[in-house]
Amino acid sequence: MTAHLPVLIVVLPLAAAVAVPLVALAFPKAAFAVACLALAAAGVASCAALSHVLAHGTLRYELGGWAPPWGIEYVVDPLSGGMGALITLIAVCVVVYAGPRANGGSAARSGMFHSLFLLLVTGLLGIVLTGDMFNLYVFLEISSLAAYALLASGGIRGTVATFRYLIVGTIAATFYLLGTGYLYALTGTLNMADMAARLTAVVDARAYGVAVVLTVIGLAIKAALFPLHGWLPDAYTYAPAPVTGFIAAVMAKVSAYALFRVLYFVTPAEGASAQALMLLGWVSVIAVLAGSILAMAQQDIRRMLAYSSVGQMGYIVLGFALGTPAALIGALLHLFGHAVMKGCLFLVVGGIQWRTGIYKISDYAGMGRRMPLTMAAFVVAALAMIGLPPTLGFFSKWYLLSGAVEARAWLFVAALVLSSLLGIVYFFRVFEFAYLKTPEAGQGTPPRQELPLHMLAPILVLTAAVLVFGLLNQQVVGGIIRHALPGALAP
Amino acid sequence: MASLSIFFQVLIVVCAVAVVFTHDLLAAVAIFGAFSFFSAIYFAILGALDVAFTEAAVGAVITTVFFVTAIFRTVRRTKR
Amino acid sequence: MSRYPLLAVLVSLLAAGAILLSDRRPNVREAWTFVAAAVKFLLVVSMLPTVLAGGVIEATYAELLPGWSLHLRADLFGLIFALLASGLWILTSIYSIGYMRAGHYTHQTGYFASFAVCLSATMGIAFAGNLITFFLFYEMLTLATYPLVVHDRTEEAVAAGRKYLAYTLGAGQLLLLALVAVAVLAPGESFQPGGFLMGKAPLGVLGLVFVLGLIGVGAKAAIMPLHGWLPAAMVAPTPVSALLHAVAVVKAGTFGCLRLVHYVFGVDLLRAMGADTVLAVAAALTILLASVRALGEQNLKRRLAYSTVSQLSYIVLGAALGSTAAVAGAMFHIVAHGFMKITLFFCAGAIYIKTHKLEIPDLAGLGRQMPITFGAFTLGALGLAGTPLCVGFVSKWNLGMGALQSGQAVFLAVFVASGILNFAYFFPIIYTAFFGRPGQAIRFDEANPALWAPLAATAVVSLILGIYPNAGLQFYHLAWTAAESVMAGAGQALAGGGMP
Amino acid sequence: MKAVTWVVFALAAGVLFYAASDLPRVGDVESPASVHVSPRYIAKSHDETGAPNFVTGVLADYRGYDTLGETTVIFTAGLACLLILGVRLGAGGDDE
Amino acid sequence: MRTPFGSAVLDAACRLFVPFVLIFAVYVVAHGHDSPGGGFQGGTILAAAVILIRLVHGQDAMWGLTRVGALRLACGGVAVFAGIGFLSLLFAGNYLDYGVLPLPLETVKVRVVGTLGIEVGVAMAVTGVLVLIFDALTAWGEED
Amino acid sequence: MWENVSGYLNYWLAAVLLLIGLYGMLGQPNLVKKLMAMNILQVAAILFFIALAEKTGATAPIEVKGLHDVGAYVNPLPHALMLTAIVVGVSTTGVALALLIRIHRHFGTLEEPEILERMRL
Repeated sequence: MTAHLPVLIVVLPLAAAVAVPLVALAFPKAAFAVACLALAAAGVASCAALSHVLAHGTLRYELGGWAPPWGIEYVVDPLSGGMGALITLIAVCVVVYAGPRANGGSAARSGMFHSLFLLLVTGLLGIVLTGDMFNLYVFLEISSLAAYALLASGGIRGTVATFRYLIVGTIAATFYLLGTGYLYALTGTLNMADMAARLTAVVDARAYGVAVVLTVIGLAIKAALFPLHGWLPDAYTYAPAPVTGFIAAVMAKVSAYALFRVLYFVTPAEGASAQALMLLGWVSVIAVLAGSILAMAQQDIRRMLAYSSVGQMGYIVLGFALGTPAALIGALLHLFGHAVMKGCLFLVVGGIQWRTGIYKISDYAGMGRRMPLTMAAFVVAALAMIGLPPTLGFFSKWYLLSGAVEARAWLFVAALVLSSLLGIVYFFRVFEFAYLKTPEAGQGTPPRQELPLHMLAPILVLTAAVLVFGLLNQQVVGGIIRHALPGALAP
Repeated sequence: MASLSIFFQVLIVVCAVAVVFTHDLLAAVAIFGAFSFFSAIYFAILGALDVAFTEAAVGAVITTVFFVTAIFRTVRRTKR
Repeated sequence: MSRYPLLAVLVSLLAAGAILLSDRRPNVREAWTFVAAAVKFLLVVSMLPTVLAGGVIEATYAELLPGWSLHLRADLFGLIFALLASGLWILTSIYSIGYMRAGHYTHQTGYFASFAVCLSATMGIAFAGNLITFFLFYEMLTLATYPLVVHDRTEEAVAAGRKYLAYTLGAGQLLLLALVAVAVLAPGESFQPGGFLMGKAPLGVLGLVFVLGLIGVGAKAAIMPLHGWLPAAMVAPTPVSALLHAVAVVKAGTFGCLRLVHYVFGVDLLRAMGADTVLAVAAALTILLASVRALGEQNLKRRLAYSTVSQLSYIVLGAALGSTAAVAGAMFHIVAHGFMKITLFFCAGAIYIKTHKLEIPDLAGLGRQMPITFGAFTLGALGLAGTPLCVGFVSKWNLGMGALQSGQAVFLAVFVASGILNFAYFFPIIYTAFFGRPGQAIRFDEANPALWAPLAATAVVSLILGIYPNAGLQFYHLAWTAAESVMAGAGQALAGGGMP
Repeated sequence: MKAVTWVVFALAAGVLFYAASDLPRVGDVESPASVHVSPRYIAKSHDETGAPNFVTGVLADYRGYDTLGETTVIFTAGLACLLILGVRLGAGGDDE
Repeated sequence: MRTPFGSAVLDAACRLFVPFVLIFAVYVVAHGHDSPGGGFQGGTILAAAVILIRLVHGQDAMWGLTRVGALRLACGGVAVFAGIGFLSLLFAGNYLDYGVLPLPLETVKVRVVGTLGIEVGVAMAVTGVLVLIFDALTAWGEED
Repeated sequence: MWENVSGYLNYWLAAVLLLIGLYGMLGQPNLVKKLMAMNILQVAAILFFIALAEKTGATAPIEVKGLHDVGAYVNPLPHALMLTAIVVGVSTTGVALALLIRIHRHFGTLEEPEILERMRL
């Protein structure tokens, strides 16, 4: 069975996604259980695959029994296996958080919601595990379409934001597709490994440069890298809480992962991809600072977090651009860490909005007393975002910093430090309101309104993950991330 | 053959431009259907029969029907 | 035994959890504080014999970064700080309970919990075996102190909190940079007496790293011009000012400074970089300027704050002078200043609770009404000024000797001048209190015993330590042994001399 | 917005026309795409998959998984439309 | 559409036309193997037929596809496709490796059967979904 | 001269369509127009791939009895890929139209500036 794990990780949620609407029609109560079970099963499968990969080396799977490059190949290496485990972990948390009555109550609607959520997870897992450029496109579209639907399932503002996202996202996908077309024209293959081997011969072609540019722009739009982030803040702000929680946590991250895959595993190290990385480095410095500054200017906490994501994507891409082992470890650890932290933050903010209707930072007064556990989770995750020890955020920042110091990229160092300071400013503003300000005089102390258990538990799990993985970061780094580095840099 | 290709290429571009610049949306949809149809024919000329068939069925029929439906549900003319 | 440092750290952390859980029962809550304080003190004291015998108690836990684990180690120098902080926590706990109840403060649960976390962080700093462990607890201390600074929730408190965070977290980022640089230059090194960075990089690079690190710890140590947060933070309740702003937090800064200078860089390297002079001059200027600023403050707590700024730089100056006597004096001054300054702050708190007055002219005549409080205040003030038979004299003597040993007699003048300035800004207070004419007819008497007992105790201790510096916990011996170990490998042998 | 549009437009135009002349000529029999992977589809599709229509052979068998993805895409689109427009499924309206 | 374009002429044309369309669709699906066409194209044509019926007769046409039916068809189509994949897993092949299915035929023929199976699945899914999308787009004011 | 140009004509056609599509998507204020432009964009990508598949003198990739030469058939792989791409296109269009109808239901207009104006209120 181990041999089939790669495909099971993806196909189990897919099968459940097909089953859930049918189940919801027949047994409305069971649909949620099916979704949870499928995601849990996918989680177990991806963890099993990951541990197998760490013990026995990369797992390759020929879909349909056709050997690559003729057929499609799934590749579970430590990197993709780790991403798979991450996605399923957060997906399980979010689906529990969403609960059986997600999105408006009626069983059929909730069934569709869960089905689309499963499809989103399927798409992201497919992107992560595939070893084929075109298959990546197909799964990118699955995840995008599911994301459009979920993002728009909130209010009308969310719908408008989603429409804009759809337009930009389609441009991105088309750019990626064209980039793949160029690469195919140059190599005649779609398999990533095969393509990597054949690309070395054509590094000097102009078309190769264009291929890299198109692919990178496509994926950078999806990853919301400044200045291509325009779609992100509105989309994140107006979507239902579980959706934002999940999408903010992993979706842009998966695109960043794809960017990493392409630039480090497909394109040769010299030539256009090196130039693209250099350019991305400068862009990401601006992204880090601009994201933080824009976050500071926001009054709506969801927007603040959204812009903070823009900045944090800059961290990740910055690490890719530096390209030293430490910086790549930092970027990948941050990929992982930011997913957990931002997921946690958005779940908290969404939960608070669901419970109290509050989403303005200035209305957070007294929130520390009203929802002590929830706000405590927020504080921990926010401190991790700032990068204070012993949270996960600190360690990823550490690696990024040491990578930048090693590479003598002082501007990058300065950007990282400055953005931490800005992070302190915008997060402590929230803390001040939540803990130090009291709500309007005369209303008395508001009652405690802690979230229900099924929403609180995932938040606390993610909070614990921020701390535990922080303290155990060496296990993650040494056990997984070091092995995930591209060939020349791996130990 | 070359002249046939060029004829359709020109048609495709003309239709595409017309789609983008027509103010009456229903007319634009009609032109869009034509655009899909011509591109289907052009695909057939290039030997891609399956793609041509699909493009004809999807682009010229289904997508157009969807657009028409949507336009009936919304507004027919653009403001500018 | 090797678990004791970790236990000492964890005990108050656990207590913080327990305190939060017993939110509704103040007596249980405060019982937790006491139990934790007592257990912590016993744990720390029980390590004393081993360390005095020349041993080091250490243990490493989870690896945090390549080569750098969570490394806790009780060595001579660390133990001095740990003993001081844990010992004073007991007294401060008594005082806090009296103070917070008498002052009808709200949010007391959060207060005691934060306090406990602060103590954990302080223990962690004292026992940190390497830079990453140090940094971890250092940032933890910053965060745990923030709720205490903003405890009053007033505009002023919030503004002070912001200022505090801006200084300490900002400096923390620079310290982080220094850490990253050290990690790149000498991966995985633990603190070593005499330092470990010599020859790892060109002097210029090391100098930059030193400056970054110094700013990092210097902000907490309130070296001018990084001292701005300390007077502002005086809006916190007085026990906070007493233990944290006079002992734990700022001492963590100076402690870090000593660690950085003598356990990471080493005196020789410092001299090679020429950083010792720079540091010494900065410290000397801070001593003098802060004393002058103190003269100008009319608020008692703020005057004490500037006095703290000035006194802390004694320690930094001692570290910079880099002779055995100076380093021993600096280390002993951590203890000495701790006892004296906490006495003074306790007094200020007692006065405030009783009279709600902190402006110095308003204190007129109070000395006769509150003799214990002002008697203790006088003892503390005399000690800070360096009067013989007070504990301040012991450290100052050593520091002065150290200045002579390292051939920089000019700094002896600084110490003398500062002593005079100390008299200058303390004498008016004492004079006003005892001989001033009360402005109004209301008579005050001594505050309740929970307030005056601790301050009397610390005053007495500071007197005893002034006469027998080795009494009780052998602080003086610890300081000398630690200083000798630090200076053992130094190029120019400067050992010897000093007080008997 | 307008400025952004024109910048994107100019960049895309430049990039595309810049590269086009460097690609294999349309119809080139020796282009990488013609000689690397695809010959097997043409030569063996009938024998290996039983499909004389090579496109079907590739679509449904060699790259059948892409087609599963494609089907999933359209399935996703269907559900998405239902969710977005809040369409009730049953003829009687409420399916609670 | 609540307001179908119903008229006698249209109705008759529809009755005449639709059966042929259906047969053509089945042909397209079945013959995808050796001529252009396949599940997707066939499904599209089927959907076009159903949509035609919807246009002429309105939502409550006697014959045609209900919404729930369309949803079931869509789910069922994907399920058929994915299920064939799981079947091949069950018989010790890789996912979607039709060759291993236990049919009394030579391997290539088994593959043909498998391919046909998934074409049918695709056709079902496409029909169902396109009808669903059409219904969604035309559902006047039914939103909750 | 003609020989030089004709070899790349299809790429240029694709590029022109891409640009028209991009212009329509980013520059047109009407949402329906944007979607039509999106479809044009997708046709551009499809055309590009189909052009890649082309071989001079080759026939459609359906086996003709007795003709087994690889060079005799155009490359079937891009065709298969583009079938998928077309499906993706129609799916995206469907979802986008659903969004658009919902937007119209609320705002009563499909002009982007007007919608943004009303959202600001």
